[in-house]
Amino acid sequence: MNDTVAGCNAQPFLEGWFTLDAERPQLLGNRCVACGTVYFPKLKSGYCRNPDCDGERFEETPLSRSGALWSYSNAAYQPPEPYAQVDKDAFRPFAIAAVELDKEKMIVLGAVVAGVGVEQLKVGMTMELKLGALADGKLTWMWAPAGAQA
Amino acid sequence: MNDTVAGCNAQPFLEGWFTLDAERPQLLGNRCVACGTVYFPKLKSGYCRNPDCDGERFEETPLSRSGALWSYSNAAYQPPEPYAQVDKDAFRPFAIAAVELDKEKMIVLGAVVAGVGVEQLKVGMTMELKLGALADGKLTWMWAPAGAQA
Amino acid sequence: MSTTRDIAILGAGMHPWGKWGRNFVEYGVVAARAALADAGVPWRDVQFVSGAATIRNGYPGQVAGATFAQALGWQGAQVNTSYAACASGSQALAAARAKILAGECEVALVIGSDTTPKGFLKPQPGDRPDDPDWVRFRIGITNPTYFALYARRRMAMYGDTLADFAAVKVKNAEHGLSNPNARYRKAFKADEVAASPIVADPLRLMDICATSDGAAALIVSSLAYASRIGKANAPRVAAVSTVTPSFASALVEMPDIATDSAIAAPAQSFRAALPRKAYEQAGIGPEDVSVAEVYDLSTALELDWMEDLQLCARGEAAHLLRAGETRIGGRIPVNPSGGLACFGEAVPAQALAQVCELTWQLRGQAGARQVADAKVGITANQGLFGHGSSVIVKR
Amino acid sequence: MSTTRDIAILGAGMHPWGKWGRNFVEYGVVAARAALADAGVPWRDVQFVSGAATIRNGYPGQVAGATFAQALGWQGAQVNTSYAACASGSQALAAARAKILAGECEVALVIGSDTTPKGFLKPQPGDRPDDPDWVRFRIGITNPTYFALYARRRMAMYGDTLADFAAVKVKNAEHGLSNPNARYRKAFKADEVAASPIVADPLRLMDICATSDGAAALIVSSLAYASRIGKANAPRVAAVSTVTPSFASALVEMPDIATDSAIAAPAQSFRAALPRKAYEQAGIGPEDVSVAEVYDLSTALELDWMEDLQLCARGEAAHLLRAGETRIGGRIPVNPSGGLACFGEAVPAQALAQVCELTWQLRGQAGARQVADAKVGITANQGLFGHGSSVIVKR
Ligand SMILES: [Zn+2]
Ligand SMILES: [Zn+2]
Repeated sequence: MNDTVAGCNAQPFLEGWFTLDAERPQLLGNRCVACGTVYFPKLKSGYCRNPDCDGERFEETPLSRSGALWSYSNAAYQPPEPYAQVDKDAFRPFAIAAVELDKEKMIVLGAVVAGVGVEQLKVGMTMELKLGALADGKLTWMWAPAGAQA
Repeated sequence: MNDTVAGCNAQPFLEGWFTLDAERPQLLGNRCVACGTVYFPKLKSGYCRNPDCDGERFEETPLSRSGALWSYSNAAYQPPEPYAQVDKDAFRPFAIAAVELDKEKMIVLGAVVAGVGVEQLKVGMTMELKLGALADGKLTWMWAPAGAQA
Repeated sequence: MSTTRDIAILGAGMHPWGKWGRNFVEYGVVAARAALADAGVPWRDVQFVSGAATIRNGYPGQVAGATFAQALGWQGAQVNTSYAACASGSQALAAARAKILAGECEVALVIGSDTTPKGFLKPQPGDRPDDPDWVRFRIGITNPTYFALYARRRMAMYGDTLADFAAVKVKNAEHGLSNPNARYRKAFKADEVAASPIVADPLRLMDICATSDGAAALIVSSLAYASRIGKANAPRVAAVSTVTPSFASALVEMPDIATDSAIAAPAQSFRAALPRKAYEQAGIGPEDVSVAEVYDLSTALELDWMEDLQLCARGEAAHLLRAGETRIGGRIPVNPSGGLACFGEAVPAQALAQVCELTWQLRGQAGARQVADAKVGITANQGLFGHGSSVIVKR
Repeated sequence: MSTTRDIAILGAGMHPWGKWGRNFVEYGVVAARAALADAGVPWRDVQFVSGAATIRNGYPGQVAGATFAQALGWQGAQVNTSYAACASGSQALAAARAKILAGECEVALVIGSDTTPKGFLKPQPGDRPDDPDWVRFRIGITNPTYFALYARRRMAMYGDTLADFAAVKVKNAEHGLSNPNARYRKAFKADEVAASPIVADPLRLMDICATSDGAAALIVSSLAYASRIGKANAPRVAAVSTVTPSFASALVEMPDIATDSAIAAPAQSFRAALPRKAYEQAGIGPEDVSVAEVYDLSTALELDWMEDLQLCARGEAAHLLRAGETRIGGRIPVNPSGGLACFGEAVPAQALAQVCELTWQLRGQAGARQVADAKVGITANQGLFGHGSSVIVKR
């Protein structure tokens, strides 16, 4: 894994799921115009999932870039495909964060940037969104302790 | 399709489903030792499907070689895979027979040998078992009007 | 039998059949919202979501009940997802009926939706000799083969003709002409059917139904709830039969290459058993039926169903057809919706679409295809591996 | 609530859990025949076959109800096949219960069986960005990640320790030692758990359950039928809860990468809702429970379940564990069968295996793992996509 992405030509692993701003990336959800509920990933069925809302109009909305660490773990073994595979010996465990976004009132999972292990994480600390590369070079969103140098 | 099989090295498309006797082939089923019910294909679960029988022992049994034509149809278009495919222009429609075996009291489906079309078939006529080749050369069982030259 | 065995049909809704190529969830939500609106029932009143699974749309299809409960908005309802091939919709309805009769819930949503691939259905790749579906395709036996064998058998046994089969198509096409939910709305002449290419002798392309995208939903409730919201006169489900075959099953059925052996037990007809159980449950006889929706996977199969439903004696179906008795206006109209001939099959939705049609018929809301004074309707269908169903709706 | 809401459990049967590699139908027939023999009920008396589907065993698995009806011998029973991930067995039981309480049948077979592939479960190949299961694996989030997130959260919120999680494993391994249906029958020491490799911090390999082959079956009936055959005192199913979540669902759940947004509706706990509905149905409270079988997909999850079942206050589960109260002989034994720790998960069979264990406990037939004077048992489990269940059994 490699989080040095500024200025490179890396492509996101999914189009339209997050902005590619190397400094201040944002996840892209959508929001029900009727009730304000935010969806990430974007709701595509066209029908709001709030049982008290019949909303059928949604607009794209970027999500908050930071939130409180709700919990965390790591992948001690290389996950199976479609996770991009590397040579067994080259695999480095990486941390995974569940971050609670205050404004959206939701928890979003993601890998943690390389170089930050579980021993550096603590429930409640502030995390912010970064970009990082998967083993095949495709970009994904990642969480990092706020203020850390990515 | 090709039903000239005597003396060639053709392999069956499934092992153990029928004998390879070019003159007098037979389908191979199995029979519940307790109640006598015959299964084709062979029952492999090990438990008789007669609701009044707890039989768990089965022995291989060859099926009757002939029976009455219960109904028939044909494949006017080439069936999809896993039916062995030939060039679109090379495909010849073939007839299909449902034959009622008197002793086993069951109906068994199969293709009809090449050269015998639906216009030569009549419900009630006696059919007998032959071998024939699929487009990939693998042998299968086929039905033919009794006494016809295969 | 007492009316306590009945449940009310408060709402029916469909997404039009077609080949839209969109996600099945979208169709289902449209159908569900239409059924809720038709019923005048708020979504939060629904205490049980009974989904019919589709097995060709990934995991969301296999958990259809939960998928639609989520798509409409998680609100804590109990959930079930049933799968039974062509009878999936009826199994889902049976689950809802039992839940209501058990006093476990008052209002249920029953829903089925499908997006189907183009072309003939075919099995998964790979050699699988233990899978009868693989074996039959390997030797060239496709789905139409089975329908053709039944059709030819009718011709031999009862003297049915190709013209009879074509007449079923002409009738159903005429019935479906004005049905806004039907995919095919085109009149056919008998010679057009006859001129269509043979697929599986004796059946022509126009004798065999296509596969479609579509969705159907019902809102069903206890009679007490129906009364409470002023719908005491809503049509009722009086029976849902989902019986399995009895060994030895006499008819060779998709995807098998042989029937059961009847050496140790008598051969029995599965199709005939389905409505028999429904009539018994409902305490209603074939003579009471005003209208039938049957699974015309082929034109000839409609005639088999008429006899299995005991709408006439065995072998007499073509006589009724020829006399015009199965057209709208006749003694016992069959497939006033236009049937599978006009819809094409959307597997998990189809059995529910049949009940939607009967609901509209019994309410007198079927417009140009209305069967006059329809009081009792029956459905019938059959799928793979010992699945089938028959539903009776009455008012 | 009156006893008319109950059904009787006449028979329980299992095929031992393991990695046998045979066809799932074989296991299921063994379990079904064992349950029928245990019940003393002839197969022809069974009027409803309620199957829990398996989605990894081809078409026969997707129509499990019909598959077992055929394997045991088609006899005309009504049939249903339910799918609800880990809760499939409970949905099948709920369907049978409703059918019986509705007066639609007297005796039902409920059955689930599975053959599982080796190694971690992983998604189908191909790029599927609309499938949350594909997305989460693409960024490296496997099943153990979710269990680990819940475990770490407990450590942060309630002060649970790795030693607590290891103690759950040690307890369950001890419980399962003599269970003839368990796959793993080996005692563990806490330091062995601690020494096992980390899979998803803070969870070790020994904290996480495997996948297994196995089958479980129940024969259930109306109370009237049970009395008629002299089994009026058979254990009873008093509740089957299969509620869906309520929006907004507060906990991030497999396979999602985010929770619902609670902007427009309050965040709610799904797991806690499952037993709440069961207690309400049964008219029984947590204080009445003598024994619990809960879904210990991980050791830490057993502690979450104890609180969701209200067997103790939120955050107090580890205290009960440390005091030995959840061991056999303690105040409220949890997983006397040995749980998933000793079985490994056989998805469609697992929820039924829980009920089998409670049946034997309530009959006093659990041998070395008997919970003294067990009167009320409860189960809990949760699967993907808003599925979960809780069953209450009493005598
Ligand atoms: Zn909304
Ligand atoms: Zn036998």
